[in-house]
Amino acid sequence: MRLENSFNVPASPEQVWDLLNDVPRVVPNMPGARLDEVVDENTWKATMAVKLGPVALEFAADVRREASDGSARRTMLAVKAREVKGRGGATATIESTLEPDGDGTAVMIVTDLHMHGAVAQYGRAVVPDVAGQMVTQFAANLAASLGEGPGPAS
Amino acid sequence: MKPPAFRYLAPHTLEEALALRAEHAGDSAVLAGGQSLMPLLNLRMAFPGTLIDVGRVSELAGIREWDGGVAIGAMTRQRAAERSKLIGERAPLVAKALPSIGHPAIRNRGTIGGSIAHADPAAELPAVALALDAELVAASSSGERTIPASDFFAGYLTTSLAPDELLVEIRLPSLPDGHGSAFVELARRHGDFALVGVGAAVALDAAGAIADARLVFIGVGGAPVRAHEAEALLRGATPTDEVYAEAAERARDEIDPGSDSHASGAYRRRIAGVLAQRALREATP
Amino acid sequence: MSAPAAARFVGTSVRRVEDDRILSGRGRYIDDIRLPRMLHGVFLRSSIPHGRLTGVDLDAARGLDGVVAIITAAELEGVAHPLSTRPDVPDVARPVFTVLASDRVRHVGDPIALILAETRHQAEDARDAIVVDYEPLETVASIEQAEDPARPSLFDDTDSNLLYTEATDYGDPDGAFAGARVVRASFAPARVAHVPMECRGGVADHHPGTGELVYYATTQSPHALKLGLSGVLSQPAEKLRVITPDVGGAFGQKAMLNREDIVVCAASKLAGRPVKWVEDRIENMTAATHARSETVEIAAAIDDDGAILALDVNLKIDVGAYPALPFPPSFLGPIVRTMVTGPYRIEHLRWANTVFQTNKASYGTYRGPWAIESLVREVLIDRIAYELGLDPVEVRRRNLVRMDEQPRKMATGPTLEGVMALETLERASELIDQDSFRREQADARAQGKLLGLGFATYIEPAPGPPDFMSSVGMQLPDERAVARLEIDGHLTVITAQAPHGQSHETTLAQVAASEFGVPLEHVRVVHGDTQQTPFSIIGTGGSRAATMASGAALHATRAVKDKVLEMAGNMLEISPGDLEIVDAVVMPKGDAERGIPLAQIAMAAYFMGVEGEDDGLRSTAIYHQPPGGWSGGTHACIVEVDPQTGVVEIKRYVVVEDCGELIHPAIVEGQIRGGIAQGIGIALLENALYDEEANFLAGTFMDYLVPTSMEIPTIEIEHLHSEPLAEVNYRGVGEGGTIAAPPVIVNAVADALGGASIGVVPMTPEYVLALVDEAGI
Amino acid sequence: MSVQVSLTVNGVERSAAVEERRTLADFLREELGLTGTHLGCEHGICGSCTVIVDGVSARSCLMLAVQADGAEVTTIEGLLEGGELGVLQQACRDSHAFQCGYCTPGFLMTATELLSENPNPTESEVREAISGNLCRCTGYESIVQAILLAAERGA
Repeated sequence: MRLENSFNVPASPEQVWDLLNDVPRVVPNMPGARLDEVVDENTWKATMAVKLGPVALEFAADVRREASDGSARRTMLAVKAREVKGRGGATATIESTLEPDGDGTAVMIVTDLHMHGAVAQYGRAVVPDVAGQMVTQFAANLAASLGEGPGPAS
Repeated sequence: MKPPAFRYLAPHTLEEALALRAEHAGDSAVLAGGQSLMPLLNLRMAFPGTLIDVGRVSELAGIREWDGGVAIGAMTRQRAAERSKLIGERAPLVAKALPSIGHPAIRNRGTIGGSIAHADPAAELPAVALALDAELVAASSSGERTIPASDFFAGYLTTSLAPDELLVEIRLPSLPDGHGSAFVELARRHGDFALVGVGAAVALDAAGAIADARLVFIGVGGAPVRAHEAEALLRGATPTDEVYAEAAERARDEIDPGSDSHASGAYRRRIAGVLAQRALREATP
Repeated sequence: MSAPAAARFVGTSVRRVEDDRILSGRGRYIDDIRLPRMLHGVFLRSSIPHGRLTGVDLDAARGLDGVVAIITAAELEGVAHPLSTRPDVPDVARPVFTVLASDRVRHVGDPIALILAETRHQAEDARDAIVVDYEPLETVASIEQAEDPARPSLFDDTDSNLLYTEATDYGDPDGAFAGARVVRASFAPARVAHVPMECRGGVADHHPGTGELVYYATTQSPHALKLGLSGVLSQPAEKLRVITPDVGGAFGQKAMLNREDIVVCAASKLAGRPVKWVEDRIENMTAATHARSETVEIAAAIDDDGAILALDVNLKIDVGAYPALPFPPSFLGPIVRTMVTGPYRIEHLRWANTVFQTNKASYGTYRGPWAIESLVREVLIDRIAYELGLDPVEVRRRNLVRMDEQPRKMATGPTLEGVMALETLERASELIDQDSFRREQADARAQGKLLGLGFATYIEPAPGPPDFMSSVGMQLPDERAVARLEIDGHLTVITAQAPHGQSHETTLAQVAASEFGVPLEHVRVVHGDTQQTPFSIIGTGGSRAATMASGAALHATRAVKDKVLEMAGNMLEISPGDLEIVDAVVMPKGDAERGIPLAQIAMAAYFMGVEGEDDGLRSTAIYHQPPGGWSGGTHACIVEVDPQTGVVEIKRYVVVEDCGELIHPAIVEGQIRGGIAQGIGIALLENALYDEEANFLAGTFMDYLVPTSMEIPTIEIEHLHSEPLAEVNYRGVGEGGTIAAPPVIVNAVADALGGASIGVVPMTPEYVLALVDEAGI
Repeated sequence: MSVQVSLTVNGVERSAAVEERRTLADFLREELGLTGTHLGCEHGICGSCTVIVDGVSARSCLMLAVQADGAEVTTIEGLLEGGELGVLQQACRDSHAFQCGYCTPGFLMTATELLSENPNPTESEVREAISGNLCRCTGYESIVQAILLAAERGA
């Protein structure tokens, strides 16, 4: 499943680039996410909680930075996640690209998501919606981290 | 397919229920009729630490007149609501929608408040609440607040209820006397969640023009969608097939349905238009 | 033949023997069995479609309350041998696999471990605490992907995912196609699931002292299951007993040697305690069998009058990741091949069949396993009619083999004899009143309503003529039954059938009681216990029971009756040929005064003993397949298509069929209606859907749509009866409904849309609406 | 954790300690040995587990046993009259309503509720009423006919 999300952050591309590459700093901005361990400079362990009404999912994720191209302002993360109660899991590559946009920065995120198990069966239809909501929240959190108000999300 | 272990608490009064809700705010689920929660437990999709069964809180059930409309206690069983004369008179759209929910055995246990608080985007009652500008009364141990339906549904299975709050009453303002209503669905199979469903209400003025129109969709996104622009287009217009076709066209642009294994988003959008016209025609008094 | 008994139960809808217990909640299904010290087993299954198992961490699970043991592939080493298709099956690839996945998982639901705990809840808690690490592998999610050499082979010991290939010509298809007009069709039905209302399950009870293993199982084939378990577990056959309790439906799904059965039996051996496994619905949908996972391309060479000169058929089958043992991957294709010309005068056939493995659940035989042949043929015939501007009934009429042409060999080998296909077509056409329908259709169309009428004609081997199975390339066994006189004069009939809804306790009792001359209540039919029942590799399946089990029961009963009459003849000093049994009294014909109660003769026989085979009180009969053996008929149905939504509604459904003499009309019609309901599901609703990465998306009844009482219409049935070709003139009727319903509904929808080309079932509203658009309506 | 649950089942008062997470279906089957109630899907769609709770039908897989504390429950075993088949059961027998028998308890309890509320249903009312119960064997027609026959006989 391919998901495309974008949002604007009221900060310069340089600022946003630095933040996005600081994984321990960026993870807490993702709704429900928690950094558990810095394995090395390009590998992390994190936990991600998703709550949809009474359905609370918790993913244990291995995150690896596959590429980081400062000149193109493009990063690629690979994530392998396992739902801790056996409800399946997911692998994803997340490619983020930054572009200047007026006074701020446009962040484009393309996610190639492969789910399996129960989350694949029951979650497929709702993932785009939920992902959209999470990205909106993420954008707001990022903006707050950068000491600014949230920018418009799309 | 057996439920995971949980702590079970069964308060007998609202006060007790709210205290427990506050105490276990981080990790509790509310068991109302159980017709949505129990499958999630059996499927082990939900692992609540505590289950607060509000089934024995008798003050939560009941149907009463309210400000010209009707107020329905959250624990009122759907089957009781289906048979309520008051609801039939004051909120006929509710009466029209109720028979589409599952099957009698489901409605015997399922509750009005439970369905609304569960906020399944394919469920009928959240949409009806939205269409009728329901006021949803949320209580917590620190007091009560009223949430307009338009602020209540936040996304898939997600509402603006706080973790320590309980939905206690659904207040439905009345539409003008003599208005008509309809709930039309397309489901793959009888009793299933609809691929698309449309609730409509139409009131005419003395001259026969549309005085008030409500149009709401289910199954077209993460939450029920009210077609405000289509409603605006209808207000003041004459209820003809052409006007309804135009309103349906407008409504189709107000929704953005997704795809799943039963139908694509494009099909859902198209059917939404077809059903909207059918619902409006049927709702026309 | 002995004199007809006075009371004849055959032909009447007597009260079902099964109903007393079923209707009072006293049936005994697998989940109702509780043995002392019994453990509950729950399987941990793969959540990914394809991958290496890099780690299974059981530590946390082992420490949980109530957990007794967790069985993985390692524990089964030396206990349960690896599995593969039998070595004597020719020309198939034969990958070898372990009973529980060891190093690799190959479909969502592939079993990895069995957790044994004191309660089911505890076993599930432990399952959720097991941490499995997978290294995903590229998936094979379709026949196209299985054909792609770039995709990985599912097994290290197979070069590719192609398991079986055959290509055969019958007659001279090249000659027939040369210069002929050609009409083509292709079909890709969705995978469907059998969905018995009771899921699979078993209770294994291994006795450490005696070494005896008793396995209570939801199976259609207890002897085949015993044979399979005995081999895989090295369990001596004399110390292995399979017992089937009441079975809540099967439809072909319970005919297998399931990997789960083997694990549950092994677990009882390892744990030294009885072990119960009852599948839940998600497991049943995900990890039991699916069917109809096929694609077909078909072409007909025709002349301008619509005579079908030849067929060219290319069938590809996706059998999933593992063969559903004991059936080899090459099981199905040859039956489709043998049946595809149907009751038609088609002389030439070009045939090709390939079978592939994919990352999906196993393919299991499902009601009318070969049904794809009728689906594509009957749809193709309607397309020929549209192409030529002929009435589809007329095209069938011109091609069906008439009674006066029979017996006649099908191009593929079997003999058509006693087949009333044409008569059923004419009668169905009459009942549906095609002329007035066409007027109604035109009127409706003028008002923007779309009505359509379809027909489908089919035959089913039930059990088929004696040359049927040799044409398929298999051996069909004879059927055995035992009849035993009880000391009170009652009769026990022991059948090799393993019924699960077919009402054999009633129908075989009707046959036996009619023959024996006793009240129905004096006959008890025993089934489903390998320690008592005669051997059958099939059990209940293949629409055999009506002919074969009835024939065996009849002959066994007759042999006991002959002995009784001989004894009575000695007592009465009268020739046995002059005696009859009426209402459990043996008497000179017509002379009740001199009658001796059967009970008295039985008592004497037990005390004095009787000479003869089987000690004289019992008799085993072996029944051989008689000529004829075909059931079949024509279905006709009228549908309405909503041009705005694509929703299809069935307005009328008519069946005219011939299954010989009816033992129990209500049971026969129940089989027909039930079969049609499953066929309607296939046509309009059911889809065991995988995504493009082989994730399974239809694990619940919210996703997999079984028809309800609102989707199944009233079904009108009329029976025709051909002249009997043999003494036993009852034939099977289990599969026809499921075979004929999909094509008749496809043809009706196509007709409603002015001859649309339909190549997919289920016809979802979205699919039909696209057809409406295409038709420019 | 276990709680004590007391309820009336088929007219008999029963009491047992039961784990809080046990469904009513499992309680009836495992604790009380009333195995006539069947589990077909455990997510509320198939209807095989339907029982009557305080006069109305309910999916016993979608209820916890503790929720039924103090309730009156009727199961298929409770439809017998003096040890013999009741009117509805007889009508099912006479109409050859069922085949494998697995879905049977759910249909009987659903029909019991229907006939108590609507003693003379039309065919379409019967079809509508039983549409929440799945049967894979019969195609439903024989079940519909049986319920109509039961109504005629005054069940």
